Amino acid sequence: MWEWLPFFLEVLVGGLLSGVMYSLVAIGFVLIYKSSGVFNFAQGTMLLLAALTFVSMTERQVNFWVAFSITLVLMVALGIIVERTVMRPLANQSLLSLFMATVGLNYFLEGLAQGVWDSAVHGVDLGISNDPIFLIEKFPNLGLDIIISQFDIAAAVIAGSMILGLTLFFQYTRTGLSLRAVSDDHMAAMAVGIPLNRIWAIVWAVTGVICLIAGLLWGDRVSVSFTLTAAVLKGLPVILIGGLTSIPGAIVGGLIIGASEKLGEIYLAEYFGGQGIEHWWAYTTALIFLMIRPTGIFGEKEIERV
Amino acid sequence: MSTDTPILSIKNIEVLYSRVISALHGVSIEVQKGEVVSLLGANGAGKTTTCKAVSRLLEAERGEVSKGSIEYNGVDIKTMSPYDMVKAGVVQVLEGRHIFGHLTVEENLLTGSFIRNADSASVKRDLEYVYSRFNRIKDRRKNLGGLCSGGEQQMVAMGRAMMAKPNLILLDEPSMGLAPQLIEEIFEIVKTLNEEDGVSFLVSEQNANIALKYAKIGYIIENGRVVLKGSAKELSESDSVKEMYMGGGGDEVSFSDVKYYHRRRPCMV
Amino acid sequence: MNTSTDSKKPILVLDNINLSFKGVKAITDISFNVYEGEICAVIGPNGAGKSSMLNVINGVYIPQEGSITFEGRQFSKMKPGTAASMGIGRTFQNIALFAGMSTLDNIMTGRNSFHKATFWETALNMGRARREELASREEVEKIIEFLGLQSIRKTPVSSLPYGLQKRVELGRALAAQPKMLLLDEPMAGMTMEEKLDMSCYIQEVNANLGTTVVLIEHDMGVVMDVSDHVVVMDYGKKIGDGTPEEVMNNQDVIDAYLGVSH
Amino acid sequence: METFPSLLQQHATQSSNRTALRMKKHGIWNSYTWSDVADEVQKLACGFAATGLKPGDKVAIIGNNVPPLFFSILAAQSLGAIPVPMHADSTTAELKGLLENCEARFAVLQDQQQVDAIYEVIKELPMLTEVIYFDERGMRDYDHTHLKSYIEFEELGEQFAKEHPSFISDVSSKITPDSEAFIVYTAGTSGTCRGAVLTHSNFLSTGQTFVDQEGISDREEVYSYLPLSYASTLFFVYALWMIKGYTINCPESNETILADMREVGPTMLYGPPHFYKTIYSQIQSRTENTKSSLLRRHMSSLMTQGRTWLGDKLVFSQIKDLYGLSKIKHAYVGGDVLSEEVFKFYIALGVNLRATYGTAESAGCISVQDAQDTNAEHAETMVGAPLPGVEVKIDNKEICFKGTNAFKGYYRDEAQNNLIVSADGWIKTGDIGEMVSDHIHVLERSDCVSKFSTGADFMPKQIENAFKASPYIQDAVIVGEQKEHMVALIVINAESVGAWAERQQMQFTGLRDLATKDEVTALISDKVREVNSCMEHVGGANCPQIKRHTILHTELNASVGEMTRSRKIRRDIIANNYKALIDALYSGVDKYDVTDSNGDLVAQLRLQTA
Amino acid sequence: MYYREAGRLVKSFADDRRMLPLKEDRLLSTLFVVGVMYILVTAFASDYLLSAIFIPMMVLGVATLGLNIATGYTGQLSLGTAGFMSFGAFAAFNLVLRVDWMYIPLAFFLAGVIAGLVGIVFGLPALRIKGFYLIVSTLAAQFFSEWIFNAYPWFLNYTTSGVVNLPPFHYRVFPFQELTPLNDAFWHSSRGRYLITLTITIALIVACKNMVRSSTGRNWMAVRDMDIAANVIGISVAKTKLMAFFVSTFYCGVAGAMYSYCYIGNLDFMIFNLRRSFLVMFMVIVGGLGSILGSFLGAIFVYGWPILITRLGDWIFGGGTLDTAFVENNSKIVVGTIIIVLLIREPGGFAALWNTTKQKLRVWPFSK
Repeated sequence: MWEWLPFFLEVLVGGLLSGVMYSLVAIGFVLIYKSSGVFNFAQGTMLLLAALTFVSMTERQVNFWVAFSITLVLMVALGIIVERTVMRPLANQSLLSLFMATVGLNYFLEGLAQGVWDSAVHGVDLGISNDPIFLIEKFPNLGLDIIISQFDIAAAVIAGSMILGLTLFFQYTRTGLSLRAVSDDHMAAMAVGIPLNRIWAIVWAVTGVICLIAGLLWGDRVSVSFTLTAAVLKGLPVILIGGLTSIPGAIVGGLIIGASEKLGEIYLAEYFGGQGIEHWWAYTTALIFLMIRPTGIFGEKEIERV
Repeated sequence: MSTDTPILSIKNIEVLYSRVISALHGVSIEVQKGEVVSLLGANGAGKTTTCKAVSRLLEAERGEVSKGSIEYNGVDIKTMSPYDMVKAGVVQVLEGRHIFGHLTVEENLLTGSFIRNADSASVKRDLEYVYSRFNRIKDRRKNLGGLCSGGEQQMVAMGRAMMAKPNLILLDEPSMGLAPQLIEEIFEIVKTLNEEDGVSFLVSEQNANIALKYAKIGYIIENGRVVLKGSAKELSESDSVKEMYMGGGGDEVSFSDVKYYHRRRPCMV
Repeated sequence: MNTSTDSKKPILVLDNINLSFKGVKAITDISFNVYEGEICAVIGPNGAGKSSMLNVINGVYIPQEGSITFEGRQFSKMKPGTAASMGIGRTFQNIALFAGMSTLDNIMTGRNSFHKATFWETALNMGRARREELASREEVEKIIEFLGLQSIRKTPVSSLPYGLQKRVELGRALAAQPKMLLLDEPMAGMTMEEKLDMSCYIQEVNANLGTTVVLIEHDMGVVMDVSDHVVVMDYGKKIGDGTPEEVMNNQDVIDAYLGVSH
Repeated sequence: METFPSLLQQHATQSSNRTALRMKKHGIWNSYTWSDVADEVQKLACGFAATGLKPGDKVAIIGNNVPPLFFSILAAQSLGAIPVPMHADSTTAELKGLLENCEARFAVLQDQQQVDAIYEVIKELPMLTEVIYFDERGMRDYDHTHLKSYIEFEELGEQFAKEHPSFISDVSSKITPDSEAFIVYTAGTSGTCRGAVLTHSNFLSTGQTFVDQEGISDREEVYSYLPLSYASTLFFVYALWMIKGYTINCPESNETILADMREVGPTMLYGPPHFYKTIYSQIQSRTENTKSSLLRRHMSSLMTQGRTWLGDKLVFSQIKDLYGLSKIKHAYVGGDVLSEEVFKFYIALGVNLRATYGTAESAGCISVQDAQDTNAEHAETMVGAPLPGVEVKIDNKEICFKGTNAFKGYYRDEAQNNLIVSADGWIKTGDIGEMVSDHIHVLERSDCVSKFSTGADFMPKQIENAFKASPYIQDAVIVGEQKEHMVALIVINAESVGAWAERQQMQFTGLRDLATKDEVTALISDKVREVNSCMEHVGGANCPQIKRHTILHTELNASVGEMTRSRKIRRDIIANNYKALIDALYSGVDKYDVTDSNGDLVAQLRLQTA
Repeated sequence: MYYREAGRLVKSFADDRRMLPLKEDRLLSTLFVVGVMYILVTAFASDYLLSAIFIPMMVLGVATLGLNIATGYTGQLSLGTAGFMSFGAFAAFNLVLRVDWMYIPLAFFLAGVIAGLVGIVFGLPALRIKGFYLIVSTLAAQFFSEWIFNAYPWFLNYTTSGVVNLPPFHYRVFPFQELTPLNDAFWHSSRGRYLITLTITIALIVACKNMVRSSTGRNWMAVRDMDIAANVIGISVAKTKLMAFFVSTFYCGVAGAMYSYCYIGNLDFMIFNLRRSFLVMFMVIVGGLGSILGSFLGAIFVYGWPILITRLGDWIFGGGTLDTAFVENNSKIVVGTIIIVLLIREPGGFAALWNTTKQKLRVWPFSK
């Protein structure tokens, strides 16, 4: 009677692992939202831009690490430029305006990325083997006959260590405390001399780095093309489930969406006309979660003072 | 730098928000070193805007000083950022305290010391010093700031400002919403900080009674313009100030027998 | 405790209200009555739970324990909509006007409950929708005249000075023709002249329309002069209840709130 | 010959559906047709009759310019009673004096303010039996033994009308043109107020000649915000209204006077100099603050080159529209002299502005400028030929008149009557003037012509007007009586000088601070020198000069009597209030300390030598 | 310069609440609508102008107005506009296909109602979820629509290609059409479709204007500006939000129906994708949140810019020089930049620029 279990677990683990990738995208969102209240819709395009830049160099036989470093520098620069030219002039505007600015930024970057590079499909090879691992061979005593993608594990490890590093950085350093102060109350942070712009620039630059890594991982997995911007659409339900301001939320949200998406696709799709439910399934899952907790699992319920 | 240079000199500034809305037009204020100066006026008169013009927090609210100048220790602060101002020793304690609700009291205080890049030993010394000045918050050092009472929050906010070792504190509406006896306590601390640590204060207040009791010089601001300036004694004895701002304490004003036509001003044309 | 108001009929009875946020107590065991037609002042330091009290009365916050009886109907959970429809009007400490609208529209919004026309009637500007609009406008104009807002009728409220915004907010609350008005610091941060105006309006509404008024105020001068009944709160607890004179002489109140003789 | 009640009946029957009166209330313009007016008046008159008002009784009418006041006046007149209009802002003492003097039996009040003013003294006024108020706000706690609301009163009237349906028309028909129509108290630049008794025909026959001469039609839209307590307002707003049956428009509130005028777009306007100066100053300061060189160029060439076709289309007609002046056919200024610069500005702008001349004793109007006068030198003081039916002569420099507008005499003041009315009926106006080819040229009010100790005359008002043309100067007071030379007390206009100071990047706190600033002192000294050189230019090198001057730290105060309610200065009271300062000016010191009642320093004025 | 307002007495509340209070504005709009849009354009515009410029601009303007009702007036962010449009388009198609007596305007109206009902369903979460969290719901609507019309071929009448070419109108446009001299061919022509679009658009603008100047609109704006205060003064926030969602999606639905019937002439669920949702949102931002005029200005600009670039390119460099990719990237960069610049400089969008200009004209020559 347990014969469905191994397959279920295989799907679940696969889902969880790809969920880590969603988390990675989501963390960029959370960082920026937490520190400046900006719901950064341009995240997906930044990811595409990073991947495209990197690929365009490696395709021209530039050494992997050189290309990586140059892209890294460019993404940090982009983050700082965006902070300077878009976010700073818009400081203290309504959240809706800030969001719309990032939508505009998204459109701008899209045009730029495709104008500078091209809109063809590129491949990325990070050199990570994509061979499956048969769990039963490695850990026979677990007794689970499950196939897991090696790439997924590697990606999850990279993503996981990024997340861990970031969490530690923001929890235990002076910059981290400053960031938490900024996200608590901008005005007060400025009043005690925390250089807001520097903090924001750091956040945007870090986001740029996250975008690069996520872009490469996603690029290796699904190839680098315009569709990569859809990553942002995967990240959205993740952070909304997790709560816009919570890094742990982004991780948990990613896992939930990753798992439920895979499970839904395998087990439920046939009841819904067959295929393609993954497009809206993540959102429906998120919706169900939000109906229960309107500000996400880890999001703060604001006591509205009147 | 001669000793006569005022620590703060605001010269006829005009402030615009979003380039169009004029919030201040013609405000001039001087604070001498070691003085407590109070800035009196109703809500919306421009007190907060004046403080923010000095601390440079205006720009974060789309405001700008469009005319006039502000000098701190004789140096024009036009090009300085809020960070530079704190670094130079001017800290604003915001109206409504604005402490970091999700940080503990101690973390709140720590953020104030970042500006100095001090080593941990001296930060620790400063913390102890702040706790000695603000006894009430010592026991609550591990509490989240958001859970402190209004008076405690005000003390945290002032303590946080003290951590930056300022020369001038811009204290915006410290009495707001506090019980009368707590207000006294806060102002007593202001007095101590002023007398023993030599910190100058620009205190913006609605409560003229208390502000003039502790300040040396007072300015009255109405509709974005300084309309009266004088020593605290002069002001607290001035009829117009009594009438406009201190009536609550006086006996002449009665709220129960108010006339409609009080507000009717003489015909303009 | 309070002999002078015993004979009056309570319009609002608060019974053992307890309210906490995330386990932190905001209001502890508060009970008091508000009598019909009186002006009741609630005083106490910030954070004493005064605003929360008002929020409980009109259903913005839901207390964990206790009940609210308004005009004989008992509620353990009041909802803002119910409160409004039963005739409880409200102004806020930090002005809660609709920033994108004019003075006129803000006050018109207060008459929402008198508008029965559905959205498609308004879309077609049909008979009833049109009639209601014009009728409301007439009522609102009376309020505008009463509060002396004629010259700023069409000005966006966001560009008004603070004192006027407070007045518009009072106008919006009055537009609903409330039986009871909850005013959260209606005179905070005003010049003496504005305070006088505001207390004039409040007393006029109270006397002419018989509206019961519950107000939070810090200015003891105002409290002593205008109110019939004072409730003192501190740290979420009631520490005094009675006529202004009784309260001013209550030792607990002096110790906790007033400090040395004021 | 008509009376006010008969004219009302005429309009009510002949043009019953035409709009008689409009007032902005609740944001829209509410209209009363002539039949509405007649109905209201009927009800109110019946109310008066029911409460015992008899012909010949006096009814004090105290309030601003609102329709119920017009109705009350008409109602009183319909009964043959005499309305006595008084100023809405009068103090208790003022009102008590006037009410006692005129022996008012009824008082019609606008709101709580007037009720409060007379409530304190109502016991001391045994004659006063009924007090009626319109505005219910704030009236809840008053002892209503003497008070009735307008509505109560109208109900009484309706009741009465049922019982005595033809009572009012019977009484009205007995009123003759020579019956008393008003008692108007003189504005009193010269001290005590005196009640001039005026008849129906004083207003109506003079008014008829005025409308014939000026071509006023029955379609005029008239904007009226002035208190009805002045004879000139009664003439220009009330009497002409009753004669022609045009439409009067009243503003919503004091704060909206200018905005509401734009909405009205009046065709006819009457106002005091202060009103025109306010609009002028606003236009000037908006011009100065603009960045548009187009506007500035046109405005600066307006006075020298007049309006070009293009300038008119682009700038001037638009400015007129913004201030509601674009439809004006007749604009009148009266009560005092408008300074030349302002007067010329309106003429250049294309507003048909005419100066009028009149006193309370002459029912508000003796003469009006014609087109020829507006082009003359001193146009602002050339006030035209006497109206038909009015004769004017100059007697020992003083303007005297007689004719249809000549009043019956002061109420209960025989002594003063004998003083100013000669045996053959000439009435002294108290104003100094000359006749320039049959046109009156008003030079100065007689009691204000001053003499130096040398015996030479000088006319302070002309000099003051020269100062007032400056946008920076609100008021000026010239002193020199029995001295060798003149000194000047100057009140600066806080708003325009403040704006000027801001442009100069000056620091200042308020009027008191501005008044003692070096820069402001220099600004005003320049103006003094300019006026001095102007006087020298006109009067020769020996002409007396303003030797010393100072800027006052406050505005002149109407409530202590330094100005009349219509903002004319009362020189004697000012001379008394500022005696020490004036002495200091003559003594030659250069600082003067103003102290308050406690002896604390308020301001240190700077006394300048020109 | 243009406005002359002295002597305009407002004599009743009805006068004061007119749709266009100023006489000059009434004159100008009447002239524009009747003189230009109905007479001049109908008489002289080429087929290309009508069907590739005017019709789509109006249709997109209506969709923008729809989104503006939800986002600009009620403050509910929606990213599902194209999805809601597709519900309208499919509803109209199936109504015309399956109901014999269906007239086109009625079909459009019912399509709007059906889309509106869908809008209510996806608006339901708004009762609990606020702010950015709500975009989950509207995005779900978007993806759900893309999926459902693909997954269930019934909606496309089992067409295998996934695209139905619509003969413009299967049935009569309105009752008693045979009594008019205008035959079916006329209504199928670009001119006829233009007139239908124009008339519906104007009706929808008037209806929207009526709503926003009455209690309906005030409730929307109250909920947008401060929902707690709205609740406390007795506005049912839930009802107001759902109503706004209904009206918003009604407009989008009608726009969708007009898009397929009057503009492209076929029914294709691929058109109503997320990118189109965003395009509509750009129109709202560029035009101005909470402005009817702005909705159309935004639509004209965002839709018109690529066309303008192409045309300019053709004119300067000769026909067909600019490839579509260049034009697309260019307009992305331009529109993106414009959005950011507008948000920084003039958050009210083109509508605010227009209003400032108008205000300057009203106080001319004293405008600074």
